[in-house]
Amino acid sequence: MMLKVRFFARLREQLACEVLELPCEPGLNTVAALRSALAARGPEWQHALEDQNLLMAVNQSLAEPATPLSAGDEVAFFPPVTGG
Amino acid sequence: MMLKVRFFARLREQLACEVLELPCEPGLNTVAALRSALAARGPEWQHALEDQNLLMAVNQSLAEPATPLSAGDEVAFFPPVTGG
Amino acid sequence: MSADGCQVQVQEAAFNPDQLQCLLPAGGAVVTFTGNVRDVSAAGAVHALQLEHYPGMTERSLQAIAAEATARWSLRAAHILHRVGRIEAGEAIVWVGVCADHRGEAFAACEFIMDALKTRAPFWKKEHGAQDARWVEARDSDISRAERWQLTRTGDTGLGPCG
Amino acid sequence: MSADGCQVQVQEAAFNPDQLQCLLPAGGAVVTFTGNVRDVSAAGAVHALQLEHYPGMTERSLQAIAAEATARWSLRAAHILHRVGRIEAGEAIVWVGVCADHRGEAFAACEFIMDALKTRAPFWKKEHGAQDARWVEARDSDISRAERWQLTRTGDTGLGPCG
Repeated sequence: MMLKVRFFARLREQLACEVLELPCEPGLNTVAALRSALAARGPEWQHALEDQNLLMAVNQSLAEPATPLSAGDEVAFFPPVTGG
Repeated sequence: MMLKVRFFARLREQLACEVLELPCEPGLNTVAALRSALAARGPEWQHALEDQNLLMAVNQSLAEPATPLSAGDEVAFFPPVTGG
Repeated sequence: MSADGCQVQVQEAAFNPDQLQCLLPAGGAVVTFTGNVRDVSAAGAVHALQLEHYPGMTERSLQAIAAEATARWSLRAAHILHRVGRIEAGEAIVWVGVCADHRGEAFAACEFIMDALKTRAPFWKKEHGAQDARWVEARDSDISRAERWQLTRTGDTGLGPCG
Repeated sequence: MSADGCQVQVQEAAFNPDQLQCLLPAGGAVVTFTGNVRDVSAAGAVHALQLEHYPGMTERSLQAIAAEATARWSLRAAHILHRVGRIEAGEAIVWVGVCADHRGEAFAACEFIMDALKTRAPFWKKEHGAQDARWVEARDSDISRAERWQLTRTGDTGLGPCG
């Protein structure tokens, strides 16, 4: 089983990436762990993902760093929202 | 010169009076003085005008007991408003 | 704002709230309030209301309230429409529309106008039920709501740019 | 309230705020908010916005916000309509309509919905000016407004009767 990871708005542009599919390895058991693994993909990823204002969602609900992940989850990272 | 005195809503019905014209005598120099003079017209007037919740207006602006009166003024007494 | 940003209207005719917002400028934030006649009250069933008012003072009072709102907040427009006479249950009795650059100002000004209108504008409702008619009593909650804005009922303050 | 009292809609098509209020029940108090695209921002002239969103989460998020409003206040209806895609300056981008028996609840719920939407619903604005395009920065004032309701951005609370 895989994790699906989505990026939006400015973050999507910075990473030049909209969707990733990752194998759900044993260590990727929280949103924070996934974020660290993504940041290790290279300097651009590290820079973009260290922004403390980024929001996170798991299965389309807002999440926290400690939110647990399971195989098949859809995880998203995005900047603070600006609708309305 | 005269004072014009108007009554509205429940108060108008209680007094069976919509508009009065009164000579502007020297003593009628405040809203409170006018109110006392009106209350002296009879028991129904006394009863209706002793309601502490009544509002008062002079020349179509809300007024207080001490608001001064001059000849030609339009004075109104009415219950708390219930529009909207 | 321009002086014609404040508009007040008192009328007997029924109105459709959907036809009013288009009269406001299209600023960043528009907040509207519509009050409809409910078919029940604390006193029982309501078939219609009879709205008495104080012609002349009514318009002055609404104009002063709209002007005070534009003096307190940065508004592009503030419109107030209020019916008088007989109003059937389900019909709209009052409409307030406020336009501002920012939503906080639009919400505050619209709510302020309603709270001020409820305590300062010379309207009186008589409810017509199945059998009888009765004057509606003023509500303490309306007075306490108005006091949040430090409104006093005698406080016809200096007029703002629309006054 | 019935489950269909909460309605949310996300669409690309332009809409006319004047055609939306009639879809609400005619309760005692109706408060609406319309947000229009302003032609200037802190960053300069704005010709249009491009609204990106997170399909699926957007609808869930708006539904959760409407449901939370109906759980906090006694509402007859809460409708939210939000556009995505390209929106020209002067056009409406969001509309919220709330119906309640009493005006205090209608005002509070409508403002709550907007404050929650501004901090929790996954929309992102890109401004198109004469020469360039830039992402709109989130505003601290939106966060502090949301905090008045003790909203946390991770606080997708239990769903109310519409959830």
